[in-house]
Amino acid sequence: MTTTAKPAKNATTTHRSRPGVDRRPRTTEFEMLRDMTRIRRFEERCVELYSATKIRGFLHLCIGEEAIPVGVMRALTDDDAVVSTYREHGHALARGMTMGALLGEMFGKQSGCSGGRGGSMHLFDAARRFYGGNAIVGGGLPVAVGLALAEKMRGTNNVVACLFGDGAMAEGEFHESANLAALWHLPVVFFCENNLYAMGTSLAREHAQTDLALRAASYGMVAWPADGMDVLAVVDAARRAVELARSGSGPCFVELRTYRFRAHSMYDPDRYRDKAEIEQWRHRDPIPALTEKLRAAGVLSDDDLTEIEAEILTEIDKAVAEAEAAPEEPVGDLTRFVTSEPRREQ
Amino acid sequence: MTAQATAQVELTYREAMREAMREAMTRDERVFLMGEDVGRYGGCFAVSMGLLEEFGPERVRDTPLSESGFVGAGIGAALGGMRPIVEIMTVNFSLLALDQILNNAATLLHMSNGQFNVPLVIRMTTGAGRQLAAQHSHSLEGWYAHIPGLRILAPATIADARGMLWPALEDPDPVLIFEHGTLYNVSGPPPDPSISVDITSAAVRRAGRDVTIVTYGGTLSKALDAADELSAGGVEAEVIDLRVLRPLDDATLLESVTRTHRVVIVDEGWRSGSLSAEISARLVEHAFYDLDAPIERVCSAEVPMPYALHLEQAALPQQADVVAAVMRTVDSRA
Amino acid sequence: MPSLGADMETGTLLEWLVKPGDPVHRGDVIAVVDTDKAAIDVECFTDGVIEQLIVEPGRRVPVGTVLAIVGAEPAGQAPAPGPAGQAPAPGPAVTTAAHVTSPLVRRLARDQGVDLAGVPTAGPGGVLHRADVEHLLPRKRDRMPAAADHLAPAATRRAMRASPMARRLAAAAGIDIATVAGSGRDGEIRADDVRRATQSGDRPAVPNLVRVGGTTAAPTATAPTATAERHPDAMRQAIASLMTRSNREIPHYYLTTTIDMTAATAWLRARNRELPVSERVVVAALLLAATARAARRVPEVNGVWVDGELRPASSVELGLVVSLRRGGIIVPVIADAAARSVDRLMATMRDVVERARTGHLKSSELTPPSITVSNLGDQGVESVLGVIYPPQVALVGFGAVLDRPWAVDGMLGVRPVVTASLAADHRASDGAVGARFLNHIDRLLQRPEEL
Amino acid sequence: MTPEHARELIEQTLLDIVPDADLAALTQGVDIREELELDSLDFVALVERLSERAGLRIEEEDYGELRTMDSAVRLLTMHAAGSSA
Repeated sequence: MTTTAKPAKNATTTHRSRPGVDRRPRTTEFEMLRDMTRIRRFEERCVELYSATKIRGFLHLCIGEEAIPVGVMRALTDDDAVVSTYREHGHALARGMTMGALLGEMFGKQSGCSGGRGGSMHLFDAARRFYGGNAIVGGGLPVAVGLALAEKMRGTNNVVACLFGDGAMAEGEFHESANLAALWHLPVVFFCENNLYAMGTSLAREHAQTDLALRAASYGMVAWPADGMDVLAVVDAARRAVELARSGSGPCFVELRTYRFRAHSMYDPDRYRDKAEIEQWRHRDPIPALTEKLRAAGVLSDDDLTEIEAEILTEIDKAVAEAEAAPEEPVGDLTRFVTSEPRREQ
Repeated sequence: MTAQATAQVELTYREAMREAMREAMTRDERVFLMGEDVGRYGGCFAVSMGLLEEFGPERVRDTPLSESGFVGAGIGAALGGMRPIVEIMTVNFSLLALDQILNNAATLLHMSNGQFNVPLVIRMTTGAGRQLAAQHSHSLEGWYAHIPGLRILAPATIADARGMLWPALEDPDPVLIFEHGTLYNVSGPPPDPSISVDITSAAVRRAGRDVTIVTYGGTLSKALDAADELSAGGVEAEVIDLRVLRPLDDATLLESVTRTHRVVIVDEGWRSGSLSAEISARLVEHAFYDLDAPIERVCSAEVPMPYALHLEQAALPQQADVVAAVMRTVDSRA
Repeated sequence: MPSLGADMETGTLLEWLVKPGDPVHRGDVIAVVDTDKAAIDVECFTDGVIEQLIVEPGRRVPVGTVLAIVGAEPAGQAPAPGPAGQAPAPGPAVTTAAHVTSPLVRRLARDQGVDLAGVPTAGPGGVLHRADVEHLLPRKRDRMPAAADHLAPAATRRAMRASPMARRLAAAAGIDIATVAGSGRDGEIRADDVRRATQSGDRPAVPNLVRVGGTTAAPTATAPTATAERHPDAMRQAIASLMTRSNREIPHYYLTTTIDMTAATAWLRARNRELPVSERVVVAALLLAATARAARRVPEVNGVWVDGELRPASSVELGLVVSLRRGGIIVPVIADAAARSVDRLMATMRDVVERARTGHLKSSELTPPSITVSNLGDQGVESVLGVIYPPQVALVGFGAVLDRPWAVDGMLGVRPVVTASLAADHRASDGAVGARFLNHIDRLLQRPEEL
Repeated sequence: MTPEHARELIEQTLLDIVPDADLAALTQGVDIREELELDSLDFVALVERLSERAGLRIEEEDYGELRTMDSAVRLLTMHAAGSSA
């Protein structure tokens, strides 16, 4: 099976290896439910930690959008590359990065995946080919195209997954990148997380043509929309797109329609959205949706849920404790990594 | 090839750069060239003429007019294991890619705690003197020299044009090479390929005891001419070619200035907030007690570069300006 | 309650040392406070009169609490000068308890060292204006000895422009940069000026371009009126620093000899009788001529001491100490003095001295001498034991030519004599050499016609 | 030459040599060289200029006559009288 990425499998293995937990084989759906819940609970704890001033700076949460990271990452192999945005906790966790690496980073500690140099918006993991963590809207797209160019020139079979929001579709870099990728038939998949708002500006107030897939298609690539609130729909679309790109037919574009339940960043007054609209989208929360579905199918019990929550809570507590205890990067190392260090091997 | 045919006699700066690219692509399969019209057209300034035929369209890639897109793609390709050479037609156009150069190329290594380095080389034309007016003629390399994480090169000689590219490609981090537009047709004897060229130090192009003229790129020849003129009047100017605009070779500058005690900085960039300002500040910081006269700067007039020849020349640093500035540092009332 | 330690948050007032109505001055100890660590004296930071004691002894209060109110001086009573030499406040003493001041006024006061508490104001509402502060300044300046006053050097510094390198060299050489003549375009002092001033000019200047004059003790070198007259202090300081350096660095030894001037004066008188008035020669010219010729024969006294060694000069560059009418001295040089006839020496000396005094010396006359003569004969003294101008190694002094009893061939007679003295650098020469030098002078003066 | 003329001539010459000389201080019996701090060169200059302006040759033997203002005036008037006679 190539459908389960190794990093994700690693994360899964951690749970499975825990005595007493792995009582029976898990279905893919069950794992996806657990992965989404894991992201949700993690971010909820981030809110608390932010309020307690443990986390500072900008903190962008993907609560409500968890189906996308979980679904997309499942469609990738270890050797594929991921280029993400500043709302990337979910992507990072689903790609297999540990909570400890993320929380350490948000705490500004040495144990963080970027040694405290990046923070919430700049999560990186070379081992998992996770290229960040880009906080310039649209800025990651040309890089993803270049990564895909390298894959193509090196003759690999790898694909680059490029995630970005609807706001990036207004950036010139989207259009330059889409054109270049299509022109050169590069193996890149553009995953547009359309949560209807570019910060506080709604899609309709920002785009003359709000059918984003239609616009992407104009560059000569396959493009279609999918329900970003349904993890099964996401994973299905992502697999199709990734296989298409891997086949050498060039880039494709998937518009994943989703919604964030919380503000753009922490303590955003959220005056630009109708409360009713938020409530309406909450009814489509991907986690309860999948939960109900699995219950209905008889493959999920209350005990399972309790167990999932307990596992996640333990993982979070452990990560928080680790991050608290972790040393800070020495100030003496402030200027490290401005240029490469000779001893460093990649 | 044309360049090979003439290599035994004289080499132009353009040919030297082309030779350097040819050598790099021959030596390392990961090296490829991309940019606007680098392939079929042969390069806006004909630098890459013939390379498409030699290396094919995969490795000599014409790009659409999307500076941010193809510079970002260069970054991505570098991250992905390639060694791209990205050509941008002029420094003015590079501003369209400034986001990629600053926010990604220069930043990724640090932001990722050393996980992702960007072994990318970006070449571009800079400078005025060809009546290309205000959107093709500026000298903005000083801006780039402001950015930590980048190495900024300004080859001013045939030897440097020929020799700087390879070490730039070997650098694990992004390197920007600024080629002054007036240099392409300058010719000289082909450099000895056995002499390695570094991308770390400034070069003393002319020794002198009375004043240090600091310059780089397109103004080097003006500075050298000025030094000759001054020599006839009894003033021996030392001329330093910075070569590397970032990181600056402070040691060479300080060594010279502590001997001559007088400094004239010639920089085709605008004076305000310029590279010349940075050098001036460093010399004041580190050689204050060795300065025997105020530091003089010869920069471009603070106007967008005009088209008309006489206006353009009036806006640019000239030999006479350099001579006058030197004289202000060594002149006395008596 | 003052903070008497970084970690102090509160303090207990133990004792008042003043009572209401007491005049207090800045620096007075007015109370004792107990911190958690010790009993500490509390200083008053202003001048005035205690109006009210607010915190009673025994009370513990936070840092920042007002302990007492200090008012201004009662009207008509001038405050005593503060520690900083603060000027009394004469004139209409309309002092107020609470001066209102602008930042500009505060800065002016700070820069000029004026304590605003002592400044009377004529303005309404106790508002202090700039004029109130400036009103005090000339008087303040007047009453301070210029050299000791920090204001005066500040003024000098402002007028002087020197390159950083020149400053560094001057500091290393121990000379006051303000005394160095600047050769820069606007008179700014450059490294070569300092080198010349220290006479260790081993580095040639940029030829033809920056070569200018300069001299050891002559701040007036190229701009006498601009520098010396406007800043007589500068010259005083120049002399002070140079002479201090000399006495610090040079191990002087002194020799004197008395020379019979009968032959010399007789020769002069006879000669002057024949010459037009404008060409008459004074005895000083003879003394200079003899000194120059003697110096040529004794290279140990004619040169400079640089980098631990004597560098004899190839010619005798004779420095002549010229006292200026308004005080101070300047040392023009008579180039290659040993090669000049007495007549030429006389003419040169007259010319140079006159121009030295009117501030019109040429830079060539301010190049470093190789030996200096100080002739104080006209001032009537008998002998001069001088201080050598570093880095020179000798200074020759002459007193007045006086009639003295003198034994010649066993007979006592009255003869005109002069006391010649040598102050010499013992690093460069020994007494025997100095003696030989003085004897040369003596012998030369016995045969003036040969000079 | 009248004494007034002679005095004027002397004062003029002294001012040439010592521009800010306080001539009022040169009262009867006051030594000019001492008061104005004239050195031998100044004195030679004084002699030269007086000789020139008065049209007479002041010999070294006469230098003593230039000690005070009164004697100097006397010297000039007498010499002038003698030479015109």
